Amino acid sequence: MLESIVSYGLAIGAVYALIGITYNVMFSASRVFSFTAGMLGMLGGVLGALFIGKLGLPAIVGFVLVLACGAVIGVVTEIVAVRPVLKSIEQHLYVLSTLAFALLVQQLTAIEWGTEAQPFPRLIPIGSGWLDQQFWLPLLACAATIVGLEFLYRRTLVGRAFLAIAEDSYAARALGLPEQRLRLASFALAGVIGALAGFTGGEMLLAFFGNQSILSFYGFVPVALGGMGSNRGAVIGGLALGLFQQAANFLVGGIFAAVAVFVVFIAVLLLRPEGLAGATLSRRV
Amino acid sequence: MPIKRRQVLSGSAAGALSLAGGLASPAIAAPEPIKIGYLPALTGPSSSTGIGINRGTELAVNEINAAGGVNGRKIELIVRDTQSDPTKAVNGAAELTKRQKVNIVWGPLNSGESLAAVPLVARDGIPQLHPCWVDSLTDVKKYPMCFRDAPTNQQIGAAANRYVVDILKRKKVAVVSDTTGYGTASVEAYAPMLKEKGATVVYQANIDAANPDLKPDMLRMREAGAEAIMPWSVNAGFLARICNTRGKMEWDVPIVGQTTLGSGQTKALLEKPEYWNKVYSNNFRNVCFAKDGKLLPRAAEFVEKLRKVKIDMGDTLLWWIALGYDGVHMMADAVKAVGSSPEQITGYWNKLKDWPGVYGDITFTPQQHNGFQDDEVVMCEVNSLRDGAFNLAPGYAS
Amino acid sequence: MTDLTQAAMLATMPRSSWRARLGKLAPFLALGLAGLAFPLLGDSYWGVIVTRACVYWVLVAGLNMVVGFAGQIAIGWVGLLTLGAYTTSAMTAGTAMPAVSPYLALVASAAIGGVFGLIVGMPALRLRTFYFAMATLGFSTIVTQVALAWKSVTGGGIGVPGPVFGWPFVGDWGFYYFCLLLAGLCTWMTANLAASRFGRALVAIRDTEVAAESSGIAKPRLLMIVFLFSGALAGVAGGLFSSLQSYITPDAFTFDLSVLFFIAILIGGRGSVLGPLLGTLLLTALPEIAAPLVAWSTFLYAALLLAIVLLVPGGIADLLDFKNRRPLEQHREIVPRPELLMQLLHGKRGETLSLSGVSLRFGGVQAISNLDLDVRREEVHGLIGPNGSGKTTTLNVISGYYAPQAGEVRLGKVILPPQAPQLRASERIARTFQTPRLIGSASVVENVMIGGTIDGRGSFIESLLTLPRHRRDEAVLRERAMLALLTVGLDQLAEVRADRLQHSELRFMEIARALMLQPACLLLDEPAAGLSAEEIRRLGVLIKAISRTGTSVLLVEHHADLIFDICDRVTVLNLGRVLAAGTPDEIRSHREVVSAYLGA
Amino acid sequence: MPISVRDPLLEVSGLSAGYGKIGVLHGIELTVGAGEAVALLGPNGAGKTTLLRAISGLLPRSGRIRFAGKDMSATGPRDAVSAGLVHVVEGHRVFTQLSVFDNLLLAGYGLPRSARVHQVEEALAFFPEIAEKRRDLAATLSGGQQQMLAVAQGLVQRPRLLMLDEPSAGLSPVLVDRVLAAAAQLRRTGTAILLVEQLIEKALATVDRVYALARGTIVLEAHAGEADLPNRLEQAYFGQDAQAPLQT
Repeated sequence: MLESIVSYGLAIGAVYALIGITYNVMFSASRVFSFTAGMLGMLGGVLGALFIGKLGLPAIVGFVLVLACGAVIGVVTEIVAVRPVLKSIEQHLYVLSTLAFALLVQQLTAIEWGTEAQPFPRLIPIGSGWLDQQFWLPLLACAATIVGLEFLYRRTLVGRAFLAIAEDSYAARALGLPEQRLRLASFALAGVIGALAGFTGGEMLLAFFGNQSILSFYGFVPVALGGMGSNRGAVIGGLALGLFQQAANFLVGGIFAAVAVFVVFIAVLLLRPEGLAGATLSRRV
Repeated sequence: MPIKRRQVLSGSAAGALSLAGGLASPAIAAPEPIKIGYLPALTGPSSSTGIGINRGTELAVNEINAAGGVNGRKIELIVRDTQSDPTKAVNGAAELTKRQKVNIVWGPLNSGESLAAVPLVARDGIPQLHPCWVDSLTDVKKYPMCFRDAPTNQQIGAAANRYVVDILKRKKVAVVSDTTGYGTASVEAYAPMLKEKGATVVYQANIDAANPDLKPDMLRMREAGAEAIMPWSVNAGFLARICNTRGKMEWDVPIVGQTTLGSGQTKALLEKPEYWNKVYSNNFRNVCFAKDGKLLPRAAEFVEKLRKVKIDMGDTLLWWIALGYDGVHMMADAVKAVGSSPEQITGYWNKLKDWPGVYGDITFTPQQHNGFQDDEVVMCEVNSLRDGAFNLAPGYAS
Repeated sequence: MTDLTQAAMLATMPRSSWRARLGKLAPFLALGLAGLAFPLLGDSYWGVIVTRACVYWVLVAGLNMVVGFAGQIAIGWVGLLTLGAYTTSAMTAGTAMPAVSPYLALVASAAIGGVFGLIVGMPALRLRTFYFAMATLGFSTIVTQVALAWKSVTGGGIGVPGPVFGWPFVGDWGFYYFCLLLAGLCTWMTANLAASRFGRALVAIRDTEVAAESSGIAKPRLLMIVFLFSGALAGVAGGLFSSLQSYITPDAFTFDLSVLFFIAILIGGRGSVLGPLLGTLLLTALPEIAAPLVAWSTFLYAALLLAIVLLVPGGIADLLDFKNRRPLEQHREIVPRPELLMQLLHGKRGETLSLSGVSLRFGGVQAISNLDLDVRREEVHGLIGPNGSGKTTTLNVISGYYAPQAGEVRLGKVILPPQAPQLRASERIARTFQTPRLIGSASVVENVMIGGTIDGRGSFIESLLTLPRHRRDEAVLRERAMLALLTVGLDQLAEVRADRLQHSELRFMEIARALMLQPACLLLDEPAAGLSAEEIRRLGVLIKAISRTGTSVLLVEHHADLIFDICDRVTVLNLGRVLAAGTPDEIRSHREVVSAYLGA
Repeated sequence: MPISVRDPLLEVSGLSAGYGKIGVLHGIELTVGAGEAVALLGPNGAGKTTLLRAISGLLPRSGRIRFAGKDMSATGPRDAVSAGLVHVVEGHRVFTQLSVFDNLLLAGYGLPRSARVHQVEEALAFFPEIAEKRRDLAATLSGGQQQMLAVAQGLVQRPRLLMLDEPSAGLSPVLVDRVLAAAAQLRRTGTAILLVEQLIEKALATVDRVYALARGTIVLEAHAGEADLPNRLEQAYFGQDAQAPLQT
């Protein structure tokens, strides 16, 4: 039982963590929480099943295509749903515009792909039990993402520019950094990470349009727990959430596991609105 | 079939085509068409049943209209897609009964929508035929004009229980479902029935189908000593996960349950084909391959017909198509025999005896509007699926 | 009243009142009459659809107060509908306790809906927008899960039959009239609310929380009342919904429904009652009319939402707002009438504001240290200093946004509690802001009326039902606001949307709003910024006149000429300390000041 | 009467800008010659910072801006930087989560990789005290060092005109001298400077020419060495003659 809690909990937790990172990457570049994070995860699964399962492309080609689609959708999100409302960010119109965009894509998926869960192809036919690909693939993706982001932020100029924009976009603009292009790039990157989450979690979650709302919510919980903008917080929060959810699943059963997660989420938010590891104080007047 | 809410299916090209709102009246003074209000779920989360039944329904309407209609009257099928949403089913039922003033309502095809629509149709005094299994959906006192041409949950469960207890001889059973209305209702009903038959329900649960990991529940079942798993759900993903988890746990236990266990969608979601072994789903004797590998004559003839008009059976189930086909014919026969007023139709059906459908023989009485026979509900071997039909499960005397 | 004010009042008030009121009422009356006459058409199919629209509107009307007025992004309100539906059905069916009349069950649903509205809403008091949206979303899923699990009461997945309402609302049309009646009632109540100080306060919280606080609006309390109200309406709507559906199962309460409610409000326009009403009608009827598109309905809702957000953020209400599309006069002049101040501010007493030993540091930065400052009655006190010298911080300590680490602030004898901006208004401390804080979509006079919120005497319920005390409040507030506008010289623009005003006009509008408090102490944060020389001169005259009515005025300003013209005393800050204090003449010749302020 | 500038590098005419509805600048006329150092003085709230922002394109504006013979009236800060017009913003806003060296690398974002490191070293050479700390996070620097870093960021692109917004704000007198000395040194290498400064005397010692800004318009223009300048400035600021710019 413990083995099952740990292997499955970590795997699903890694997917949540990746969605959490997707929220964060978009947030850092634009101060916008976007409902599209869960949508990207859902699409990662659906597109993977479409390219590899339906169209029969080789797994690696399908994988690259899925990530590319994620990037494109990220860019479209920025142009359609984020850029137009950035000017008046204090009105929180982005909540509505990204929600609308995410719903749009979800409904389109429901209509074109169907409302039934469909199989996600098995990519690497080795390993079984807790060594099964569906368990280690999300963890691998999560680790690779963290290492990749760390490399990007610490070793490349573009990555540093992302950090600069996240910290002080005004000063970054004054320095001549191409803020708009960097924001687009961030959304593309978020698209890739979100799609990666959905793709690697595909075998667990199946290719199903309904995954969007699940991932939107459970992917946001790590962000709320770990503090917005903190990728480390998202990973820890995500894995903890996965384990907690799976343990609750074993101990109290499905319906009540969902209730338990919700209660913890609300409790943490009410007691520490800035997350367990974050602190923000902004001047209002 | 394209997604359209109100679609009028009205016979051959020469036939009188009248628009749903009565905007255009027939050019020639043809006899008034028989209006059948039809409430399938053609889109939305539980639409696969609807899509299957719809093929049979359309086939029957076309066939009848091509043959000149019923007593010279064409059948006009007025379709409102309920999208598997009870709210839309209520709006749809209102349109069919109040505005279109249809002669008969056919459907809804899913229980969740029927639960909301049946009382409304009854209030408007229009005869209704539906194939939904929830027991409370026929009640001669509350809904005197509502008939069911399919088994009740009671019959479905009883058949599965009989198979598990009497034929497979398993006494410790796990009964589970997803959290939908249909699923929870089934578990509620079947667990006590199993106990009555002398079996022990060692595990009973409603599992959130959105949760991808079923291992916790399956482990608990095994620890409880279950010798058979009876899942009740129309969710292919949920059922496939049960099969997959059983396979990966290398747990040799039969799975006996809902017909969706044998659907193509469930099959597609299996990780290995052999995970479909020792899975038995409900089916109906008339549309199963007998021991000799042949269908009964009535069904065989029907399959021939389907082949002829090139209706695909590969991605759906034969009994769904048959059910749709039978439903329309039952309605047409009533009108043909007595006329199309509500009393005439109800009166005719109330005396219907051994009406020979492809799907099953139907008998109604004024006190009993559940027309399906107990012994026609059987179990089948799901891995024998071909042309939308299955082999009868092992153990039945033919 | 002087002749002048009477003339001005007569010129503006009556015309704007009855004709404007009729203009506002007309669409509601038309809809109401259409609703009453509708059964004559005899189309009972559309009867069902319109009944449904009425049921949805009962919920949306309440939700509108939360989303459209208070600006809280509650996307999971279907959860409360579910709750109401099950409460009514279970009580009528008697699954939990002896069966009761459906009417009684409906009342109970309102109560339970209200309580849960409050519970769901509570996080909004602490959480950021997006977090709250997520919390409501989570709540709606949980309710469905509980409905599934709690079989003995809810029937689990099999569900329960909905109630059938008995005499006097019998049959389909009887039920129709029942729903229509309740929908009408909700429209009336929310329209009353929208036109009350509570409605304005909600919009103020949405658009300019800071100004709302400084006007004494207590956000938590007000929001809690509104969540209670909105939850109660959702509970009633749930009860009606279950009867309309005739039978309820958890799968009837889809997220799509929540989206519909939410989008109806945004399509209608935030801060409007008519707009969301039309939005609800539109969204309920649209799938019935656009037949082939039914599978695309949620897709279309989403597309509509996106289009509205990006193209017409004001929604239908904005499109219908013909009055505010008439061009304004181009060359407007603000001519304050300081002579009206005595009348506007009669009966109030000025008080001395004093800071003693106030220190505040942010992290490593000492923003102000050991500051002593006295602003006496009938005095204009200038506060100047270079950027970052602590002027605005001082203002924020006085108005309670920051808690100083040492020292205290007193008004007269009262020690002002730190970090409680919403308590300043009751001490009669009013202020303006560096960038004008306004409700762009409300009229100028409504913006000004915000300033007098705390002087309303009627309760929330009285406003809902327009009881006499509410009407008296409104009349008094409006009259005083008109007088305030007349005083600052904006009376001609009273009914114009505030966001159409020029910058300088907004500055004067803020002063009018502050005067609504009849302030004992007035804090002005750079009121002259962005004004022309002539406007600055008039501003100066006005400020001086305000002080002469007894008010103590603290003026933070960069315009040295204004400071030296009108201040009785000036304090110069540098690096958070008092560099000098004295009369303008003393300051002008103060060597250190000149070098600090001019940097020489 | 504008002082004629030989060989103008930056020409601003009829420039107006503001924040939303608030008009801050009205019809600004200003020139900076190549290699010239100009101070922009004025009381708080006069619009000095706004003017720099408008010139560099951080704010939307109307009017004409020519820089080095090119029209820059509609370009953003990125084009300004690549043309050699660099704006060091107020309040030493460096990126505290990055190292000193990374801060400087970012300042050379548009440069080819090889030139970038070279020019960063060049900029660091101006400020030995931060060159030592090149690996440290900018958050660990003192305020004065952060200001030096901000100025150094401005130098990486080898600007033809460097706009410095109150480099002395919040610094101790020693550090102010240090920063202004760097500006003077820079000027000797031929870089033009537009300096916004509160400390008039120090500013006057650094520059050739001054403009005074009050209430969003230029109220005074003079050579740094002119007699009685502080008094005239004071008059201009305090608005004894607010309606019209001072006559000279």
